[in-house]
Amino acid sequence: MDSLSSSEQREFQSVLEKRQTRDMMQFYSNLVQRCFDDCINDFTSKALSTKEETCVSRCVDKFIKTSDRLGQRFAEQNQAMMQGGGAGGAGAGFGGR
Amino acid sequence: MDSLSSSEQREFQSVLEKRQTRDMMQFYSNLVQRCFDDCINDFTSKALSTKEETCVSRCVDKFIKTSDRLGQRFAEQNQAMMQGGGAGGAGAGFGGR
Amino acid sequence: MDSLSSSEQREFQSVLEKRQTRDMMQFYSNLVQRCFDDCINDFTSKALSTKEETCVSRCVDKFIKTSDRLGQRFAEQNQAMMQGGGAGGAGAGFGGR
Amino acid sequence: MSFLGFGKREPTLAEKMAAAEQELEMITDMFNRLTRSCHNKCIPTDYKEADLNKGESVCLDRCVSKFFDVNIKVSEAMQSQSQAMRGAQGSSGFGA
Amino acid sequence: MSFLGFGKREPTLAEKMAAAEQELEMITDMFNRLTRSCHNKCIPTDYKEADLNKGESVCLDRCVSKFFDVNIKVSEAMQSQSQAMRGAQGSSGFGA
Amino acid sequence: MSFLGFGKREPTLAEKMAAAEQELEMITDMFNRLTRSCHNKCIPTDYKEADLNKGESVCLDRCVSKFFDVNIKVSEAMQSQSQAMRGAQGSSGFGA
Repeated sequence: MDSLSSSEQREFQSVLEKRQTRDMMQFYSNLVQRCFDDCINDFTSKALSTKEETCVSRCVDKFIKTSDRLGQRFAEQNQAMMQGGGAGGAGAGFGGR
Repeated sequence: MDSLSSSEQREFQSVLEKRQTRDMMQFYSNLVQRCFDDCINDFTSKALSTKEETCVSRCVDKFIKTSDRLGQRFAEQNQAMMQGGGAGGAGAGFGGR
Repeated sequence: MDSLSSSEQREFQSVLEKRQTRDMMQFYSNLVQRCFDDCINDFTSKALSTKEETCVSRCVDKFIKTSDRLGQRFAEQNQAMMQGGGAGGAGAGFGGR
Repeated sequence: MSFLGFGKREPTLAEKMAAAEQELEMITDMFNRLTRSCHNKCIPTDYKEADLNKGESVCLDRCVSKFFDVNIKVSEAMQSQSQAMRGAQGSSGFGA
Repeated sequence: MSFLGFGKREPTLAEKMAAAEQELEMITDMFNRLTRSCHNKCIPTDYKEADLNKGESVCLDRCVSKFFDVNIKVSEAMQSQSQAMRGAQGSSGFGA
Repeated sequence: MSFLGFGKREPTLAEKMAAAEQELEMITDMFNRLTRSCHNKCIPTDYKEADLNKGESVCLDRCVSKFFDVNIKVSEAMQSQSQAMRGAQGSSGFGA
């Protein structure tokens, strides 16, 4: 990526920003669905019970911590593969030129 | 969206139409997969039995009615959130400028 | 597609190639996830056991053979529908002009 | 895409390619869903062997056949409801 | 997109449309997830009848209501953590 | 994209960016799948507490490690079959 001109870098930066926004939205949607599916199973009322609110609150915290930890380990593993001169990162064996 | 010129509105309309087509295709595919997964579990023959045909027929009707009802409630809830001056619609807290 | 100029064919070819690359990546990711989900359920160690390695190896072979067979049957069915003058291919009843 | 009027050719190509690409995406999506469903229904998860046995092979073939049958039935059902749905959606489109 | 400087108009439109399209994509995705979740929780898979009965209808309505409630709770929780996450991500962006 | 021959620069950039974006999409997809799988395997759904306990943390770490191991094994298996698949697909491409 070091051979890009300044205008090319600007456009690539814009692509990255769109992607980061999209990834955050997807993370958010995954979080909502996961906590809804795991915590909400009673439909005898239309408002959340205290028990459901507590469950969702814990679920959100745990999901974020889980994702952070997985992200750290994922980055470490990816880096180790790249440095090891093996098949490359998770996707480096496929794609690109 | 009110500050768009007529050519901009035309292009945005085109984007919307592509999206509506894509959404209808996704609805269709979801419907096929849902009714296939729920109704078809016997592979001792290669043609649908009468029982399977009836199940699929009911499944299609019920899925469409379910989706319609959910769509109505979703729109109502979205609207209420927007009018309430809270976090905005389902996605308004994220995205955009 | 026969009314495309040579430059149009070149661009469409490029779209197809991107799509084939994307489809192969998705196949690969589906394969990894399927075999991981089915074969890996013990986390008392961080390296794969012999039993897990054997399972993954068989899973990969079987998944590829399954996908090949399904692909052949899918193509046959699609072709039969198109020739039969019915609703057309799997998606021909919906979509473009 | 350009708004400065480079000619009629670009929109025509874009429309053709968009339609063809969308058709291809629909078929790819349908095949992926069929693969997931039939794999779930026909292939046990213990992987005692690397090859497809006779029972699994026949199950997969019939699964594809029935998936297409359901596809046709859904297609026919939606055709009959399609006008009503499009009418309902049409009135909520963005105005010009 | 063009790099040859056809004017300010194109980037402005692209940004506006990208934001609107992304918002629409988020809402569509949320509705699809809600549909899948509520269908799973409220509709049995035996399909004894083609219509929604009273119990299923009420369940679906409450399901939507609770889905939005969870949405709000998640939104609030992420707002309070959002600065830290963006700070952590910001330092790993591509350099100029 | 323009067909009127604005020069070599645009296709080169498009190709570079497409490759980089595709790589990024692959890695993002892989991380999302890993997250879903490891969450399913390591985190119970009753949420008795908001923090990760020791057992869950260790399970998640090992899950990532094994996911990468499976990734490598699949990669190696596909490398050995890759030529045959590309040969089979090549003959069904659209003609020039």
